[in-house]
Amino acid sequence: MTQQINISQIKGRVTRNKIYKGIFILAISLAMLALATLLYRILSQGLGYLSIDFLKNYPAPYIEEAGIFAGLMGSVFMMCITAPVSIILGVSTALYLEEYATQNRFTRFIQVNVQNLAGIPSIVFGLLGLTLFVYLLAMGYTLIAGALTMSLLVLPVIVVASQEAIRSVPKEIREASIAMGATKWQTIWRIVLPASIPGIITGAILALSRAIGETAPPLIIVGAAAAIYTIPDSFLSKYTVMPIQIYSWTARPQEEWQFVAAAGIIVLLAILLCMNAVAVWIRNKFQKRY
Amino acid sequence: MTAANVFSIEDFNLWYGNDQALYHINMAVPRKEITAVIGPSGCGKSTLLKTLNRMIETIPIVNTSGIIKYNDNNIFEKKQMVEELRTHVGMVFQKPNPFPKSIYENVAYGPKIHGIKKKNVLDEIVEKSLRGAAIWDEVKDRLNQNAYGLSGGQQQRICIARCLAIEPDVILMDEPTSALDPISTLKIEELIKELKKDYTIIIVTHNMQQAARISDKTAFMLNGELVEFSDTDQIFSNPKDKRTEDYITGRFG
Amino acid sequence: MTAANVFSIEDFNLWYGNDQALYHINMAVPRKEITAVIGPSGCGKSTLLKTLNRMIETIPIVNTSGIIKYNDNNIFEKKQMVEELRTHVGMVFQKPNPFPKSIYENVAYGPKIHGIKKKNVLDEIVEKSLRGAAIWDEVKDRLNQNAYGLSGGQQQRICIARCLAIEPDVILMDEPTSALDPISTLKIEELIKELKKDYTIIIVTHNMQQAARISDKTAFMLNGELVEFSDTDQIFSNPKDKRTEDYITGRFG
Amino acid sequence: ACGNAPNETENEEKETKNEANASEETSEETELSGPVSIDGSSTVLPIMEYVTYEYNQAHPEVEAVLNSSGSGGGFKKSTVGEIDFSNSSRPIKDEEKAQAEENGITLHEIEVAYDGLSVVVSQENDFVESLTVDQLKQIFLADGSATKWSDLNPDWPEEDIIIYSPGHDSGTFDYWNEVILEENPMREGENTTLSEDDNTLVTGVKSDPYAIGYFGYAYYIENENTLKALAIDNGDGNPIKPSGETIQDNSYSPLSRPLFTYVNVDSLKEKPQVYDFAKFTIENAGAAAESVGYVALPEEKYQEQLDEIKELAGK
Amino acid sequence: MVNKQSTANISVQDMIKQNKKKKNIGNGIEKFVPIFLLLCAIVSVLTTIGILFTLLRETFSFFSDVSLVDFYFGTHWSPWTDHFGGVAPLIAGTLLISFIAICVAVPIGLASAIYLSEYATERTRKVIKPILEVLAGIPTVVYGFFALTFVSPLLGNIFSEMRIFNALSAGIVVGIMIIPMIASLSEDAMSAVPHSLRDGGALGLGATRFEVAIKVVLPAALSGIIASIVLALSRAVGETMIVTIAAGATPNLTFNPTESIQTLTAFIVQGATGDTSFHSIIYKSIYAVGFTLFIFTLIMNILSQYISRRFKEDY
Ligand SMILES: Nc1ncnc2c1ncn2[C@@H]1O[C@H](COP(=O)(O)OP(=O)(O)OP(=O)(O)O)[C@@H](O)[C@H]1O
Ligand SMILES: Nc1ncnc2c1ncn2[C@@H]1O[C@H](COP(=O)(O)OP(=O)(O)OP(=O)(O)O)[C@@H](O)[C@H]1O
Ligand SMILES: [Mg+2]
Ligand SMILES: [Mg+2]
Ligand SMILES: O=P([O-])([O-])[O-]
Repeated sequence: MTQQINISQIKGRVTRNKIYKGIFILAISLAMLALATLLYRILSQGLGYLSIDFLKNYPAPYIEEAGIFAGLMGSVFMMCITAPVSIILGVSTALYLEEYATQNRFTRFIQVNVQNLAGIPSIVFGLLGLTLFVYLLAMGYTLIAGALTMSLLVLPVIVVASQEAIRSVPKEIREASIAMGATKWQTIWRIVLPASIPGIITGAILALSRAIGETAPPLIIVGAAAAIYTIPDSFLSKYTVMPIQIYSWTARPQEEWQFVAAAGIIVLLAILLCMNAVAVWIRNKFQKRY
Repeated sequence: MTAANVFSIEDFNLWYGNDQALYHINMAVPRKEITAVIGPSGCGKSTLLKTLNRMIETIPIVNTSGIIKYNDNNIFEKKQMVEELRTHVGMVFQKPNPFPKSIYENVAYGPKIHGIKKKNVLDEIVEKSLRGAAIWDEVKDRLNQNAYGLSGGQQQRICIARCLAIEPDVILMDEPTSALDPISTLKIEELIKELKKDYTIIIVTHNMQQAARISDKTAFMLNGELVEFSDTDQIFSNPKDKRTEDYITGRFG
Repeated sequence: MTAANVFSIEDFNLWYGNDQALYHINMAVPRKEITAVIGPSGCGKSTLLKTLNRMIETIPIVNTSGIIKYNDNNIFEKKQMVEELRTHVGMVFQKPNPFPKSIYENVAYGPKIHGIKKKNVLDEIVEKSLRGAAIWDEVKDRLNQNAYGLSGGQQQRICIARCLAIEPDVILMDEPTSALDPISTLKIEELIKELKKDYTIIIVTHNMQQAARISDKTAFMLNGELVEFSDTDQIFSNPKDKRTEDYITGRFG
Repeated sequence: ACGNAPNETENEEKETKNEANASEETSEETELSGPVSIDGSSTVLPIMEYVTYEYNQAHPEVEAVLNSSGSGGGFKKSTVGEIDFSNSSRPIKDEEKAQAEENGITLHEIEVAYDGLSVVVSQENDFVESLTVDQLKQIFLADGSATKWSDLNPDWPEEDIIIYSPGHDSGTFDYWNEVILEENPMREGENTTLSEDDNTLVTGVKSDPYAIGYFGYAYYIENENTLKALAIDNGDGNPIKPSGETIQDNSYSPLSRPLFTYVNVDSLKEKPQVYDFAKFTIENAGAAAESVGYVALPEEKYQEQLDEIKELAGK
Repeated sequence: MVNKQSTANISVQDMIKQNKKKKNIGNGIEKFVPIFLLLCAIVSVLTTIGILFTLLRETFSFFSDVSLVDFYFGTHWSPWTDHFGGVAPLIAGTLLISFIAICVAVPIGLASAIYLSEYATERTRKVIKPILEVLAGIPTVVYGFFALTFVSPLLGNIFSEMRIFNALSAGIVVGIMIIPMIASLSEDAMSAVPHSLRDGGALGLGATRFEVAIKVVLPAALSGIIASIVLALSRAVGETMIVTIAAGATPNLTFNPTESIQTLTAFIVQGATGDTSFHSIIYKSIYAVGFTLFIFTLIMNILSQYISRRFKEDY
C-alpha cells in the first residue's frame, strides 16, 4: 500500500499542467488579439480625423466641421444619471436579496426575475421606456427618460455582480461585527460593503460600459436625437449620445464618414478607458484576498 | 440588575435542524468571575457560548427551547434588543477574524459603531485596548497597516483588543489562545485575571491547565450535556462525576 | 538518497517584500525523527515551515536567498518539480482548511490526483487515514456529509487524515493540535510518535510541553533567527543560549 | 441676438450656395427662438442634417432637434402632433392621413429632392450592362422565371443570381415594391440577402460577380469604382443609366423617386421659427441634396413650394 | 494628560449609553433600510411587469389576427408578404448565433479566467483584466462592422460556400464580445475561493496548479461561473446590432452557419425603427416576437437557476 505514487506519473501531471497553462495563455492571447485587431482598425482609420475641433464641434454635414461634442456631453450627462440610479438600485436589490430576504418564494421570484431581465434585449427596454417614461410619466423625449431607460437596462447586471461580491465576504468577519453589538445595517455598511466593493465595481463598470457604448436602438426609440446643437442643461433637455452619432455616420454613403465614425469610436473608447481606469484604481485600493 | 448571577440558563436545548446539539443545560454564571467551559471536541462548547449573546441566531436552522436570563431578563424575549445584549456581552472567536481594514480601524470599530467619533478619545481607546491585548508594542508603528499582514497570533490579539475596546460586561472567549504562543498566552491569561475585577468572563478552552490556572468555576460538557459545573478547585481535585474524572485524568476516549 | 539528513538548510534568508522574516538559518533536519520548532508568535516558524515544501512561493512578494537541500537536491533548483517535492513533503496547517466536499472526498483527494482510482483501494486508504487521525469513529457513519458541518477540531483532524492519505516522506505540521481538545491532541501526539518509525516529522508548536513530550530535536526561533537547535533533552534541561533559557522558563517578553 | 450679424455675412461668403434671399430674410427676423423638431426617414436624414446645420449657423437661438426613427416612426409622431417636420422617403399613406385628421392635424407635403434607385452589379461582372423592367421582375418576383443569369440571356453564365435588397421595412423597399414588384411577393430564400443598412448591401454586391442589388443613388455614386450601375429600359427599348440629369428630368424612369418632408400646418402658422425653418429648407434643399449625393429638384419647383407655404402661413 | 482623565472618568460603556439615548435615529435607520432595500428590489419586478404589460397589450391584438398555432408551429416567416406562419426561423437564427457565441466565449473566457486567477502573477492580472474589460465596452456597432468587413472575408477564404452576411461570423464576434463577461466575473468568483483551500489543501498535497484549478477552485466557484455564463448567454441572445449588421435579414430555417439568417432581436429592430406604419399587423408582430423572446429567456434562466443551485458549494 505504501507509495503507490511514482515519479513518472508526477512528470506526466506536471507536463499536463504545462500544456494546459499553454492552452490558457493561448486562449487569453486570442482574446487580446481580437481586441488588438479591432483597435488597430479603428485607430488606423480614425486617428487622422481626431482633433480638438472634433471634440468641440456639433454635428455637421461637412467632414471637416463635424464633431462629437453633443454626443459626448449627452453621454456624460446620461452617465451622471444612469450610474447613481442603477448602482443604488442594483446594490440595494442585491443587499436585500443576500442580507435581508428570507429564502421564500417571493425571494426566489425576485431572483429569477432579475436574471431574466438581464436576458431581455435592449430594444425591448426601449419599448418599455417609450411606454413608461415618455408617455405614462409624461417625460417626453428627454434626457431623463433616456437615462432612466438605460438604468433599468443595466440594472440586472449590477444586481447579479453585486450579489456575487456580497456572497463572497467571509462569514467570520460578519460574525465579528455582529458580536460587537453592531446592528445588521452597520455590519453591512461598514464591513460587508467595503469588502465587496471590488466585485461590485467590476460589475458596475461592465454594465455602464455597456450603457455608454452600446444600445443605439433603445435610445432611438426613446428619442435621442440624430443631430442637435445644444448640450443638455436640465433633466428635461433634448439630447443625443455618442453611439447614435457614430451609427448615423457609419450609415452615410461617403466612405470618409466611416473614418469620422472611427474617430468618434476612439473618443468613446477613451472615455471607456477612463472609466476602467477608475474601476481598476478602486479595485486595487480595496481588494483584499482572504 | 444586582442579581448574583450574570447568566442563568434554565433547561436549555438546542437543535441544528434535526440534530440536537445541547441537552437540558442548567447553569448559573456568577458575576465578575471567570467561568471555564471544557470538554472534548464537538461536545457543544462553542454552541453554548454563541447562544449567550445570541450569535447562534445567525445560523438559520437553529432551534432552541428553554430560558437564558441575562441580569434577570430572558435574552430571547421580544423587547430585548439583541444589539444591546451584544454590547454588554462581547466575544472573541476561535479563528482570528480581523476585518480587512487597518489595525487602528479594527480596534476603533466597536466604539465607532456605538457613536464615539472624537479622534482623541478613539486614539486613547485604541491604545488602551491594544495594550490590554499585549500587542501594542508590536503594532504601534504600523497602526494604519492592514491587519491581514499580521501572523495568526498577532491577528488573534488584534481581535481581543477589538473586543476590549467596547468594555463589555461579559466577555465570551472561544479558545482565544489556541493560536497564541505561550508568552502571549500568559499575557492574555494575566489580562483575563486582571479584567475579572470589572468583568465577567466565560472562556471555552481545550486546555485543562489553562482552565485550572485562571478560572473560578469550570463547566465540563460531553456530547451536548453539561456533566458537571462547580468550583474549579473542586472539579480538578474532587470531581463528582465519573466522566469528569476520566476526562481530567486523561483516561478518556 | 541515504543522506542522514532529510533537509539541510544553508544560510537561508527570506523577505516579505522589504521586510526580512528569516535571517541566516542553518539547520539540518534528521531523518525519521521528530523535530519541533518553537518560539514566540511572529518569530517566523510558519514561514520556515512553508519554505520547506515551497508553499511560501504562493505569496508573490516573497524573496529568498540561500540553499535548502532535500535529500541532497536543492529544492529551489529549476529541475526540481515542486509537485513532486510536495508529494514527498506533506503539510498540515494551523487553521483547518477542508475542501467544501464530503469527508470521504477530502481524504481521497490526494490519492485521486496521484492516480489512484480503484474504489476499494481508496476506501481502504480513507479508513486508514481517518483512523490515523483519530476521527474514524466520529465520522464513519457520515462519510458523505460535507466536511464544513464539523466542528473546528473535527475539521482539523480531517485535514490531518487528508495529509496522511498520500503517505509522504516528511510531514510538516503547523500547530496541528492548536484547535484540538486534549484527548484528540493526545491521540495525534501518539500518532506522531507512531509515524516516526517511517516518516520524518517537523512540527511547529507554541506548546513547549508538547515539544518536550514528543520531539527528538527542538529548534528555538526568535525574531526570524534560529537561536538554538539541538536535542530536545538538552534544550529543555540545559539550553546554551540565554534567550532560549529565558523563553523556556517563561521569564521572557 | 443682434451680435449674429457678422457671423452671417461670413457664412454667406463661404457658402456661395446660400442664395442672397436667404440672408435677406434671416436678417429681418433676428428675434427668432424656440424649438423646431424634425424626425422621420433615415434616407432623408443627410439632407435635413445639412439644412439643420446651416440653419443653426444662422439662428443659433432656435433649438432645432433632428431625429431619425424611420418614415413610419416619423409619421407616428407627426400624426399626433409631437413634431413639426416629418421626413419621409415615400408619400404619406392613407391610414396615416386618416390618423392625422382624427387628431385635427394637417400635414403639408414638401418635396426636397430626388433619389434614383440604382440597380447595381459588381465591377467584376462583365456580361450585363442593362436590364429591362420585365427582366427585373423575372429576377425579383417570387414567381419570376429567372434564378440563373442564363435564364435571362443564354449567353450569360449559368450561375445563380444572388439578390441583395434593402430590408422590407425601408422606404426604399416600399418604392421598389410599388413600381417593380407591384405589391407582389419578392423572391426569398437561399440566394436573397436583406439588410437595413445600405453600406452593407454595397459590401455584399461588390464582392460577388453574380450578385445584383439596388439602393439609393448616393450609395452608388460613392462606390462608382467598385460597382456598376445598370441602365434600365422601362419598355421603350431605350435603356437609361442613373445620373444627376436623368434623375432630375425623370427620364430615368420608373426608378427615380421624390423625397419629402411633411410640415405641421398649425406649427407653420403659429410658430414663426417653424415657418422660417420651412422656408430655409426649401431654399437650401437643392444645395443640400447635391452636397450629400442626391439630386436637386428643378429650381421652379422649389419656388412653387415656397409660394405654397407662404400662402399657408398667411404671409 | 487631559485626555487620559476623560477616559478615566467616563467608561466606554457610559459613552455608548449616552450615545444611545441621544439618538434613536439608529433604530429608525434599522427599520427603514430593509424597507428601502425591498422597494429597490421591487423596481426590478415592476420593470418586468412593465415590459410584460407593454408587450402583451399588442401581442393580444396580434393574436386576434394571426393564429397562435401557426405563429409558433409554422415554419415560414415572411411578415411583409403577410405570412406570419411560424416564428421558428427567427428562433433558429437566435439559437444558432447564441450557440456559436457560447462555443467561442466559454472556452476562451473560462481559460482566461483560470489563467488570471490561478497562474498569472498579481501584476499580469492587474494589467490584463482591465484590458479584457475594454472588450465589453466597445460599441456593438463596431463589432458589427468588424464581423462584416473583417471576419466574414477571412472566413470566406476557408468556406467557399460562405455568404457575406452569415451566422458564423456574427456568432463568432458576438462570442468575442461576451468573453470579458465570462472571464471577468468568473475570475472574481474564482479568486473569492479562500486561499487556504488551494494552498493548504491542494497544493500542499502535491497537486499541480491545473489540478487545483479543475478539482478545487472550479467546483467551489461553480455557482459564480454559471451565473457569469448565463449573463453572457443572455447577452448573446439579446444582442441586436451585431446580428442586424452582419447576419443579414433573412429568416431562414437553417442551422447551417454559413447562411444568412435573422434573429428575434434583429427582426424587432427592423420592425421598430423602420418604415412600417404603426397600425399595421407587422408593427404588432414585433411585440409578439418580443414576447416570444421574453419567454425564451425566462425558460433559459429558470434552467440555469436550477443548475446553479445544484452545484453550489459552501465554503
Ligand atoms: N453550523 C452547524 N450546522 C450543523 N451542525 C453543527 C454546526 N456547528 C456545529 N455543529 C455540530 O454541533 C456539535 C457541537 O459543535 P461545537 O462547534 O459547539 O463543538 P465544540 O465543543 O466547540 O468543538 P471544538 O472544540 O472542536 O470547537 C458538533 O457535533 C458539530 O458537528
Ligand atoms: N503574507 C505575509 N506578508 C507579509 N508579512 C508576513 C506575511 N506572513 C507573515 N508575515 C510576517 O512575517 C513574520 C513571521 O510570520 P510567521 O507567520 O512565520 O510567524 P509564526 O512564528 O508562525 O507566528 P504564529 O505563532 O503567530 O503563527 C511576522 O512578523 C509576520 O508579520
Ligand atoms: Mg468550538
Ligand atoms: Mg504561525
Ligand atoms: O428611413 P426610411 O424610411 O427612408 O427607410
